[in-house]
Amino acid sequence: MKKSVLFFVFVVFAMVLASCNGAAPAGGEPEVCASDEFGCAKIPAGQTVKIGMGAPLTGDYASFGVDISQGAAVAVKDAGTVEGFAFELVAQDTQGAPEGGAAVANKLATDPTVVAIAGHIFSGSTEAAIPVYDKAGIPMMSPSATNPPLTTLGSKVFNRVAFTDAVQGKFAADYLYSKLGFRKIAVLHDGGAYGQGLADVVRDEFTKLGGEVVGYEAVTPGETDYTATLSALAASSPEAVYFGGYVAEGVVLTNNMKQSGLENAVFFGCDGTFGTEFVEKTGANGEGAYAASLIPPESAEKAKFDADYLAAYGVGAGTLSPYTWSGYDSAAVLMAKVKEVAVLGSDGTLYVPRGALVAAVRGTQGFSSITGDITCDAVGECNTAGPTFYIVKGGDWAQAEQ
Amino acid sequence: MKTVLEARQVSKIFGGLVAVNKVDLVVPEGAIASIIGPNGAGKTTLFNCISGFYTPELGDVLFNGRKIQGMLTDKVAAMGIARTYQNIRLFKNMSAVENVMVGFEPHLKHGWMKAMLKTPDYQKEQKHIINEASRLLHYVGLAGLGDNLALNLPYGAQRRLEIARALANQPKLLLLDEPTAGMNPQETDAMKDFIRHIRDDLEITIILIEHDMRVVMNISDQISVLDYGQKIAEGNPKEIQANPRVIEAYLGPGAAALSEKYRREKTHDA
Amino acid sequence: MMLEVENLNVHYGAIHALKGISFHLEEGEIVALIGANGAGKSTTLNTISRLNKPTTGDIRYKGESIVETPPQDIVTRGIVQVPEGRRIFPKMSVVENLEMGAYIYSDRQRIEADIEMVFGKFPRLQERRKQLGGTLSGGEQQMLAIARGLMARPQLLLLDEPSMGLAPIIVEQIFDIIREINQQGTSILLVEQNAQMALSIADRGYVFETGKIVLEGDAGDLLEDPMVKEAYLGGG
Amino acid sequence: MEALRKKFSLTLPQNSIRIIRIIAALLLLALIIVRAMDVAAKSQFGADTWLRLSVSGLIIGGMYALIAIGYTLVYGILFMINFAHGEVMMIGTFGGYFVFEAFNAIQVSGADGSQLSFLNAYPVIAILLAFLAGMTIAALSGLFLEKIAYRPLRGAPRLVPLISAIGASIFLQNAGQLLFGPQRRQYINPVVLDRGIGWNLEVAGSTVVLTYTGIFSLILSAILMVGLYLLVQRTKLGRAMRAVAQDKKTAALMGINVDQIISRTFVISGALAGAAGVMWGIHNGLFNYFVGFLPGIKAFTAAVLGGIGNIPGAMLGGMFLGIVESVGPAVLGIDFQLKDVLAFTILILVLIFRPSGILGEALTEEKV
Amino acid sequence: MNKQSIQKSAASGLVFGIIVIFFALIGFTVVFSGLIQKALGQSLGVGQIPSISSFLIFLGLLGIWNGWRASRQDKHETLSVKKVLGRSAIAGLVAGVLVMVYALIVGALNNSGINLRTYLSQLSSESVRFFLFNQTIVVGGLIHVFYSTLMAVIGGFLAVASERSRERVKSTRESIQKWSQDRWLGKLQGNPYVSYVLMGVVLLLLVLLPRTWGAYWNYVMGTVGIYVLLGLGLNIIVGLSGQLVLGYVAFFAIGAYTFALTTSPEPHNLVWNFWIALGVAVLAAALSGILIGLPIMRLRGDYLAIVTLGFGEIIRILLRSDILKDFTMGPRGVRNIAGPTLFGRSFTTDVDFMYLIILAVLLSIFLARRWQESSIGRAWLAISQDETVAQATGVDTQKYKLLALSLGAAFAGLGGALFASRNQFTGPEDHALMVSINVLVLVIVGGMGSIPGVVLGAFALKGLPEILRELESYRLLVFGALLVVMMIIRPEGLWPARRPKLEVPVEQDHEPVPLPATAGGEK
Repeated sequence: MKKSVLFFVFVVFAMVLASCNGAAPAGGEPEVCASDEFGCAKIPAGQTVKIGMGAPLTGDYASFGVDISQGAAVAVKDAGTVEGFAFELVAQDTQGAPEGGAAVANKLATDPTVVAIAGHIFSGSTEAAIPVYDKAGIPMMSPSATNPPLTTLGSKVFNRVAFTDAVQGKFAADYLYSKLGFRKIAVLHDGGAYGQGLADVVRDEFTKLGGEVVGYEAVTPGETDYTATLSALAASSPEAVYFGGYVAEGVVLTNNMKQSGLENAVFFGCDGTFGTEFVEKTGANGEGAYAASLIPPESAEKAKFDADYLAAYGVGAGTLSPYTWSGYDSAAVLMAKVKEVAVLGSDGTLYVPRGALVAAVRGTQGFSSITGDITCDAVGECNTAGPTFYIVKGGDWAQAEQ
Repeated sequence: MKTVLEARQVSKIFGGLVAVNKVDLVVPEGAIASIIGPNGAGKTTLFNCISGFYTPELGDVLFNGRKIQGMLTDKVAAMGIARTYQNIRLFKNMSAVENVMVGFEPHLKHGWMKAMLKTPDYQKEQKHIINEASRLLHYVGLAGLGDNLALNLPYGAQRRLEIARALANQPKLLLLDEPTAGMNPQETDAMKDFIRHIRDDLEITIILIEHDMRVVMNISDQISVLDYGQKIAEGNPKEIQANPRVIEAYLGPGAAALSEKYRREKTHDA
Repeated sequence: MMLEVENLNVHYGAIHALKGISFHLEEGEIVALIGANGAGKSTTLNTISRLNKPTTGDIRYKGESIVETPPQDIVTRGIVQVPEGRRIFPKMSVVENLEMGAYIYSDRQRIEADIEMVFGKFPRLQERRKQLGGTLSGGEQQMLAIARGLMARPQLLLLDEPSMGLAPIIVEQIFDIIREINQQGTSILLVEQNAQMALSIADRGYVFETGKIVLEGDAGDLLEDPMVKEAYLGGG
Repeated sequence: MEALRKKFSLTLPQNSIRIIRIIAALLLLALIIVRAMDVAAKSQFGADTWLRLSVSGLIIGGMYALIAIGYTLVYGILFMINFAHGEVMMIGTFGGYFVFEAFNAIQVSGADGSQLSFLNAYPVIAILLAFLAGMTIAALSGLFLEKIAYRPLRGAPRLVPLISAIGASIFLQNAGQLLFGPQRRQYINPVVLDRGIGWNLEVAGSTVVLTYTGIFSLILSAILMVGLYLLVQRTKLGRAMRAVAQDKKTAALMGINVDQIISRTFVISGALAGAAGVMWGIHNGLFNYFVGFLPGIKAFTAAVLGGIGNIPGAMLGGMFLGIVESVGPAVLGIDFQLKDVLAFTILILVLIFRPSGILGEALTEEKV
Repeated sequence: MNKQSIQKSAASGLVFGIIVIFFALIGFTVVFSGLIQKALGQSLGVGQIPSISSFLIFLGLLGIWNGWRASRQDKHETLSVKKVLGRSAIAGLVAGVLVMVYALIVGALNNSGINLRTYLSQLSSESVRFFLFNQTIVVGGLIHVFYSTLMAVIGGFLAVASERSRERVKSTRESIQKWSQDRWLGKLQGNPYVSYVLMGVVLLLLVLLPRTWGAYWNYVMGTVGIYVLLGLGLNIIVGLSGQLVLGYVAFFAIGAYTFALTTSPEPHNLVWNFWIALGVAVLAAALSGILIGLPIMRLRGDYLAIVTLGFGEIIRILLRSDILKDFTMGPRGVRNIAGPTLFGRSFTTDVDFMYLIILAVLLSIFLARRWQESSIGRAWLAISQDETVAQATGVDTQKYKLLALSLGAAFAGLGGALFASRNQFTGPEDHALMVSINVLVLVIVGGMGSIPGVVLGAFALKGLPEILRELESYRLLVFGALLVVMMIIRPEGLWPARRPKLEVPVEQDHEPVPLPATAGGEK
């Protein structure tokens, strides 16, 4: 009996505590808020304008989340202020899973000072989050969610700077067939939504072009020895191995190819395997490997960012994941758009009309940043230009013949 | 007299070691039959063959004329063979009365659906077994201790609770494995009387493994002696006590004589 | 004075298992602790071996307190317990079991000699020296347990229920051996339920009841004591 | 008391279950053989591929075996699954890594007067020290793990230490991430152990490379396993460990310091996991704080497969699992993606027919 | 002061020194100081290093604890100021010197321009300077020694003070307890209506709260609710019937996927009614429980654990595999999963869904209690405590174990279906091994076999990490540590199960008492 009393008290207490999340109403709203579809985000004086991000900060894919959020944090530093209000990046941990994505989305959507989301990272987590932001009217700009159907869900708020797997896969298949003249390739992926999506497109497109896909396999991410899988592929002697997945597995595959009878096949990666980490960790084995990227070779912006990033975090941009620059860009676009639509109210509160922001982000045209000009189309694909292909030459990435 | 249990040429082998070697055993209805023998002679293994823990490699075990070897122990229990254990094995974290209630399990009619719906006949049955379990506790002398966890009961009470649980099976044959182990002479005497009482009162046939010769010789109708897995003698207490093979292999000169010997030595030393 | 136990109290959680017991043992004696199951006899032995920690009270061995001594050092000092239920290592051979008994020593030659010595005492064990402990019969296991205890060269041997579960004829052999060990100079503290046997070979005895010593005295006197007779010797 | 009887019983008698089981096993075996013969008939893979697959399986199997021994040792003595054992291996991997990094940074002049890193000038010393460091630090972490997370739980119900171990595993993983960062690092091997080079064998018209790192790992794990076996069987410490595993109370009565022996068991199992970790790094190169998770689960599986608590069983289980993972999918002609499915299926089948693993003692009813 | 006492104090100092160094290495010093600063109401920008004063508070707390621990070496002795002074000073000094040595090394390396972050990712130049209080390394190190000693001594004094007032605290507590017992608690406890009133209040809150506390808490509490469902199911399997199942997620996945595939337009375009699909999902999970259970009935303990873990992994790998891609959508997962509808109206807002989950939880608690308290629950418990004996006592163990598996699986199926429906998406990564482990942990943390324990455990396990979100990337570290600590201080769980009182008195004239009701001593 005594225990059950305690129990009820606990339940009640927990719930009451949880419900203490009221927001105070404010006066002095500008007119635009009343007419806006989603109303305004109100940021009281002294607070910051928050850019949210759902990213895997712990768990197996933590390096992606940490890296992209750090890239975005640099953007926040660079962005300056809007009407005297500072920006703040709120990166929440999704562990890369859909469940975490939905939790974070709900958490961020409840915070009235979160105006936009530079994310999420990974398609599953993003997909779970989109309905939540759709309801709340918070625009998203994902640096790395590349699964093609995400933009076909009819969401108003979802946009991405990453190009879709469909676009990249088509270009890659074409490059393999026409440019490099391969007729027999093997296709590998890491069993994830991103990798498998790419691999499927490449397989289908390559076959369509008249080539032969002699092997199609998946590897288990996180392992460090794929010689068995590769040895089996080697039996059908492909000229190239296309891999859809991330750099960690890409490195292992490239290294293992030399011991598995695939020493003469070319490793052809994707934007997930691009980055300095690949070159560093494959060494001589990586020579001649291909990858795709949305990053233009060199630019003043990129050089500045790389320096800033190195200074702030002690590791080079692109070492933790290939999406550092996208992380910067997605946050930068969003903050630029916030600056466009935000209105300072008469009461000193900053008002950000949410509907207008959603429209402004979708309407981005020619925003110039590290990854080039960002122009969003009607469904939110903000990078429809094809990828740039790179090849490892002399221990560094060099632009391949286009 | 009707035979309740019959073992024919039962053998049990553990990886080369013949633990029970072609043992025959016939127990008539209403008897108290004891199995004695040195440690490791195969007594408990024979018990395990009867109660279904082991399937004998050779031979048959018949209960009321039906072959029971190879049957799962719960089916054996449902047929009417209940047992206790040498080292007490109760459901330690359940209350005493619940331990007994588990014993009614083979005779319950109502399943999980009725339990979920709490149908009247389910409730009636539950009420009935609670009452019966309390009555059984009372019967073995544990009245009022039913809500204690089994592990909190004193040693002697645990032995009795084990018997109560076995009786809840409503057995026709009760196998008791060293029921007086670890008891002092008073308790042993009480247990001896109780065993006889169960037999007379509930008309249950009893097979007993026991080391205490005072108990065995006092209450047994029939004694079988095992040594190295083989039955070396069988008969009533008098015959057994006089059997030279038994004395040589098992009984020895007897405790009183031994005690006398040591005392003589002691006085001699002194 | 070999062993003095003074006002020993032991608790298991909420249970007060030993309620201030005191007794002693002179060098060369056999002292029997008798009483019903659960009276606290085994607890006493385990507390001397320091498997339990007493709440209060003192245990002195050759005049020195050993209450704070860790169990392995108790063995080193010469107090060796042969536990209840034999508890030999079932997956070790007879010889390995004996070697475990001599764990505290590292002088190989002496250990070999000791093994031969106990084999002399227990010829049955020598026959089965390669056999795994778990496959021995009950009587053989008890012999092995005692032999293993001897391997530690005890000055004080604590025997916990050596007759338990053994055939009467084996019990006789075991008690013969106990006597022999004692005559060769080892003091013995004997815990037994078989009060008659225990008191027969003991010099003195203590009677335990629910954690207390209710009676003590010369073994012969106890055997004749009407209360003991009634409670532990079964009247007749 | 009325006797109420159950009228129906769906359960089959024991004998028929046994027969069904045997028939099922035979059918399954036949299926596997037919399938394998089918694959072989198509001769998709040449002898070179088979050799590559088996070597890769043996190497990984050796590492699994080393880690599995750690699970088995601890299980044998405390009857608990040391869920954090994979993390102990991770710590070992880092230990070896830092030694290589440090030696790589030190420059010495070589025999011909050229500047060399210490790592390449004295590779044997560097490798020895890397293993020493990896094993020591892993052993220490095993020791602390036992002291902090398990010792206070001696005597608690069986699942409690398991949860504590899970907690410790989560803690160590995240501590690893926070300390060393989430990025993958790469072992800088001495040139003699370059991951790309090895003996070249000509098999069926193509070259099969037996990498030095792989052969080195395989030999080293074999040596360590033999060493451990001798330790457990022949030495006093080994005897004490077995005694404690069989009966703690009696072991204490023999004058064995039980706590100390348990600690040492954790030290030994930690050291083996540490060695496996360093090997992992040397052979596979890449690792981060998460490196212990998958091998941990696999090795646990291997330990159970061989019969948990049984040291030769752990070795056998580890090797077996490694081989199944790399050769199995090829034999059956299924996707390599499903190699874990295959591994677990085999585990399940083995346990259905031998409920206590390949070498585990037959699970007879405990003496009743 | 004797040698032993000095040793113990030094050991305490050593431990705390190591803790401080560890905190510094993982960057916890910075983060926790930041939290303190925020708790004190001062703002702190992202990436900004907190103030030195908050760091001092953080160090101070650790130092005081160190001194406290070092002082109280033996439960039974009474402390004196003299004793305490020596002990705590030694402990503080040892810890301080250790930290100083660390600070000197790190500081010197940092000053020499080596980028420590290459190897230790949290040791940025700022954080090292912060650790040295923005002083030079020598001064910073000395401050550490001095401060650590000072705080430890304070901790020692606090220990004395608390001991001296312990008696008073105890008597006050007792009198308050007595008073409340006499005055109202006692009366309330006797009152049968109290529980009804409380029940009413809880129900009222359950009705009101989802409306008021917003989408985020609806989401978090919804997850907690789903984990309560999972916990109830696993509690039947592990807590009651004693089968250690580590692959519980398999049933969760089967429920979720069955529901998803039958309601989603892709890939099969079976857009079934929500409720039918829900029922099918539950049935499918229950059936899978039986199918998985049948071949492994003979396995026990850890063998069962690993086999079921294998089942879980097999299911997950198959779900994401290429061969089943056309059937399950592979790694991409199933999207556009239906929400609940009733009479043609759809109820998909977070509030509606919260109500649905609350209903499901209440229903499940009700059912689980029914089973647990029935003869079925008794049979399960008997099996969990001694399977061999239970069977020999006539319990059909195979039947009951299968029943437990399938009922437990049914709860998981329900949870999975609700989970998929709420997220409108489910993918293979939702069904990883960690789910099984989390559910097992919540069952044991709550208290095995206890239904309120499951509820508490779910709050602790799924609620706590959300609350710990403030700790950012440290939350799982803290969570892991809490799990260990919890098991050490409360191994029986937060709310251990109790056995019901059942025995009914028997009329004395019924049977003679054949045995004297004596008890042969105690254990």
